Amino acid sequence: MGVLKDLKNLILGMGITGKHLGRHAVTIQYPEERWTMPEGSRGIVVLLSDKETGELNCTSCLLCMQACPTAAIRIDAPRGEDKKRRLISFDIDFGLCCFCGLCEEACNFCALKMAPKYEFSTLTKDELVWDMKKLQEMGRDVDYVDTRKKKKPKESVPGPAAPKADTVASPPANAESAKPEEPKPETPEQEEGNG
Amino acid sequence: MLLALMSLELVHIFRWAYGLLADTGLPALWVLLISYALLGAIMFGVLAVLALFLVWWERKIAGHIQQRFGPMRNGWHGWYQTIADAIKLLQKEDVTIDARDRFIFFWAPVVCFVAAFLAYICIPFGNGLIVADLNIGILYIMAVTTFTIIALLMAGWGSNNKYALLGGMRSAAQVVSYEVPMVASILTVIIYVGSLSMVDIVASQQSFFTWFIFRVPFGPIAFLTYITAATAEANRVPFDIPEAEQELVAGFNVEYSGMKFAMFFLAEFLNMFTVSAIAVTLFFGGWNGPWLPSWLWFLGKTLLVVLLLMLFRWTYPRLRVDQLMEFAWKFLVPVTFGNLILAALMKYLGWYW
Amino acid sequence: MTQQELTAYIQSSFEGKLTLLDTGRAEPMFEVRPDDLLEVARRLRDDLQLKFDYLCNMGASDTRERLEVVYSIASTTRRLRMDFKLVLGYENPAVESVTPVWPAANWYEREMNELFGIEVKDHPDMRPLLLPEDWDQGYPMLKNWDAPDFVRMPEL
Amino acid sequence: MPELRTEEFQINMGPHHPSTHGVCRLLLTMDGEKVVEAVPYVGYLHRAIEKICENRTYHMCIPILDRFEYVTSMSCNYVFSLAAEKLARIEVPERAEYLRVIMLELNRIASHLIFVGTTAMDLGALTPFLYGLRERELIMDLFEMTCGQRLTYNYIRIGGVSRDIPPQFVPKCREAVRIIGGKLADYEGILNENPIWLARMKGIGYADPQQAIAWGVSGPVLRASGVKYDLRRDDPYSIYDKFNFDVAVRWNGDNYDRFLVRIDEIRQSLKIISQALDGLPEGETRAKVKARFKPPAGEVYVRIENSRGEMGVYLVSDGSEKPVRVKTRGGSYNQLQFLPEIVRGRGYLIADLVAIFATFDVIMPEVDR
Repeated sequence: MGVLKDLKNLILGMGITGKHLGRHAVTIQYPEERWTMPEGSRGIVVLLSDKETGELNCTSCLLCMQACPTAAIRIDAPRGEDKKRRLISFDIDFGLCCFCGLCEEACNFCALKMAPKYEFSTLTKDELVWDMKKLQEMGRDVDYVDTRKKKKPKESVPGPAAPKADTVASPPANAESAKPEEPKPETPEQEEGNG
Repeated sequence: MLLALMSLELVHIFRWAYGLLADTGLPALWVLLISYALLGAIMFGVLAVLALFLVWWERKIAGHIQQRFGPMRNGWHGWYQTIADAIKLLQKEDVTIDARDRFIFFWAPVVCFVAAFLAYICIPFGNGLIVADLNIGILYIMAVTTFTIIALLMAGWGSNNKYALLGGMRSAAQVVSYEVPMVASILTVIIYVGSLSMVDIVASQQSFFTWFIFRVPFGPIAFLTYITAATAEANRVPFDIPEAEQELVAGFNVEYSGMKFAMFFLAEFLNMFTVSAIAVTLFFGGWNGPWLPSWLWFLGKTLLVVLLLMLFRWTYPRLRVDQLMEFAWKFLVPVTFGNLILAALMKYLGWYW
Repeated sequence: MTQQELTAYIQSSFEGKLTLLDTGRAEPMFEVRPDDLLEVARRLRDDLQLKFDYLCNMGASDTRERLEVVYSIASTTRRLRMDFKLVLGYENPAVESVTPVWPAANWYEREMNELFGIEVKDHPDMRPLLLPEDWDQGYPMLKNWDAPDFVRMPEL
Repeated sequence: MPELRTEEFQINMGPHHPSTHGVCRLLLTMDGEKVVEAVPYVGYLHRAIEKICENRTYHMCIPILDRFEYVTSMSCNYVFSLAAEKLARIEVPERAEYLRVIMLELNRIASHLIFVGTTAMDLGALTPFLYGLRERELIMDLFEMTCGQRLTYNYIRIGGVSRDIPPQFVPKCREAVRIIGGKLADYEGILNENPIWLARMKGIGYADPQQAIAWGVSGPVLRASGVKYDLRRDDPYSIYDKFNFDVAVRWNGDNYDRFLVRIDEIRQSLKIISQALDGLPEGETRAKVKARFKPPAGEVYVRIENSRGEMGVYLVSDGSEKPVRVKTRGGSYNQLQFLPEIVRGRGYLIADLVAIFATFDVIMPEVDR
């Protein structure tokens, strides 16, 4: 009667947990076996560089900075005398970044991509602010579909890009030289932004 | 090969050591004292290692039941994980609140730890492997295992914390009310053995079919009621309300940390082993078994019963306090007493083998 | 009954009390005067045709010119949904508590009181809900609220 | 011998306590083991999401609202996008609607699997939690494949969905549906007929339907008390009228029925997903929406059926690119408000209170916002 039915259910319950004893575990041992994120998953944000010339694709149009909901991207690119913006510094504060992917969608020069990488934990908070060099270096091995409209006329010789027609931002060498004098100048209006 | 296995009986080693000690010419009293001190030390060592092994084994079994690995980091499959935990707990700072009841708070874990060890004096680990074959063996064990209630009450009251007090009160009510069915189901076995001494109980179950689990009408019922009451004694899950994490945060050991907490923890696992050792001695014929040495049989059977207790823990939810009491008094006690009468009747009518 | 029938029915039965605001979308939005809020609410709930027994949402919103308290209600049996709102000025806004009609409004009113400063008359237990007990830096959800360490998004 | 004077004592369950999901504090006045009165204190997880949304553009609001209810953040994205689409009268392409329904139902199953796990864990059975999470990983992999994240998806956008599904999504989704359908038998085997589980759950925490409606309770908690009120049927949105599924209703409103209703809902969601997968049309996945989205002035209150009841957004816009007011409403808010009504004066023990709190499936981000 009731007791036997209860006993049966109790033993049935133990049977179910018991039969899992023999089954293989579903968890992986993290440092030894790593979880490979599928393609297109939103890991850390990296700056992509042109495959041939190795320069940054970023044309400092500041669209990603405006699209970021948590003001994590801080770009310093004042207008040069020839009315074009020269990229001086491009910082992403991964302490603020919420990995939403809006910056990647806002950028139509495929200069910015969320790589399927997830190991970037640091000991201190301000190590989470990555500057341009580190972003570019992390973005080296990330392959991407180059959807930019080719500005250069179709002359056969790849050679050094024609200076005038190339609207790609100034090569990083220039950014290097500008960097040492005034490290990471914070323009006033961003100062108030990073709350 | 068989002969080699047979000779693995440990009792000869103890007799040889005792003989060695005897002819060193010390007076008899001294010899007795030293031998019992040595035996105590060995027992403490064996049981401490056993407790550490049980903790590790429970975490591995729980892991594999839940389809994960359990401790893997320290050593192959984490074998010295519990030793690492013990050392960590040893050197952890012993945080104590100053509003505690100093004396009771300090002695609660000691009482709990000692109570867990006292029961092993008359548990037969193997053929002749028994510290002291008291002729009131099982009665002594029942008396000693109720010490844990005092320890839990002391811990509950001593930590001056509402959650701990609730845990302490609950454990007192639970262990007292499960003592009655446990003793009653043990009595059904004692009727047939006729003596309380554990060695006689094991002796009466020589052949395979004379195990009490197979004496059909009352044997299995006695075993089932014994196991249920025993899980309540050892505060194991369906009845682990004294330290129900979800309700009372950590029940009676909420204010303990460091070595004091480790004592409670190890005592709980030792209680689990005691309870399954008694179950094996009473129902599964203690250390009787063909071929293998007797202590290996005892250890194997007890670990099987411990596995059963672990399966309880990782399958069943927890009973509420009043349901637990109701289950004990309204269901277990009548069943065990009915079983007792049935066993006595069958003994009187002679229908037993 | 469909939304149009609902609006027609309400306009006919609640002549002066609920005036229709045309927001040109599915659910009709009405406006009610603060002083006959309770009476309208009770009739909305008890009217056999309507039986609005379920308060979906109740909240205040500061549209820079005025303070509005919006009630969204629905009927679980009649498959109807309706909103009505209440316009209040900025100086000591007060509204009656609708908990006698819909007990669900209890916490919403407590939250509205501490975030917007709208005083709720005869509310069962008016205690701060979300903000800490010793919060004294004004009513945060108002548009003109500012605090020393409140950082706005950089205007780009 | 003077009559023994006993008095009630107060105990704090929370703010961090093993069985308050998230940070909630219940001040219990107890008479021995019996709970006389439970007063919830909330606000520990208040992040002022509504104030943040007020100075963000519409597209930025969606990742912010992901955090409004992180267990089913697909429905948070959806409810805000639906409100914005209603304001701006955007026509969402057919394929996007289907993808949205598939993602919403997968998210509901994931949320219910967590519910099964945490309820069992609160009552002491630790294993079903791990089994629940094992199934949930199947769904998390599906989400990671499509939108790149496992918890805060930011997948459903204004006008459609952010990306199309990869080719291997449909077969994997069918397989996940098959596996989860099979594994439900495991949970039922361990829990449903287990006498200890029945003793702890049956007949405890009765919620009277009328009182529940009056206190604004919605979702599985309301349907377990016999009120057949499911927004997917009663206030239809999106394309739920294309799928046939029945509303999981149970009649005696106690803990046990609240648990069973959610298991039925998992089965219904599995049915919806397989139908949606069969009828998935081709086409683009997002309507044309400008980057600086400016809806016309107006206000709208939109509500959908989330795994914890009715989730709504009251959106006010004045034509600029930032919303004027985003009032979010979650199901747990009313259920936590309703909890003291159930516990008062019924002499429940603290163990029952933990069980009732678990079957209400209250999580704190939705309450504190």
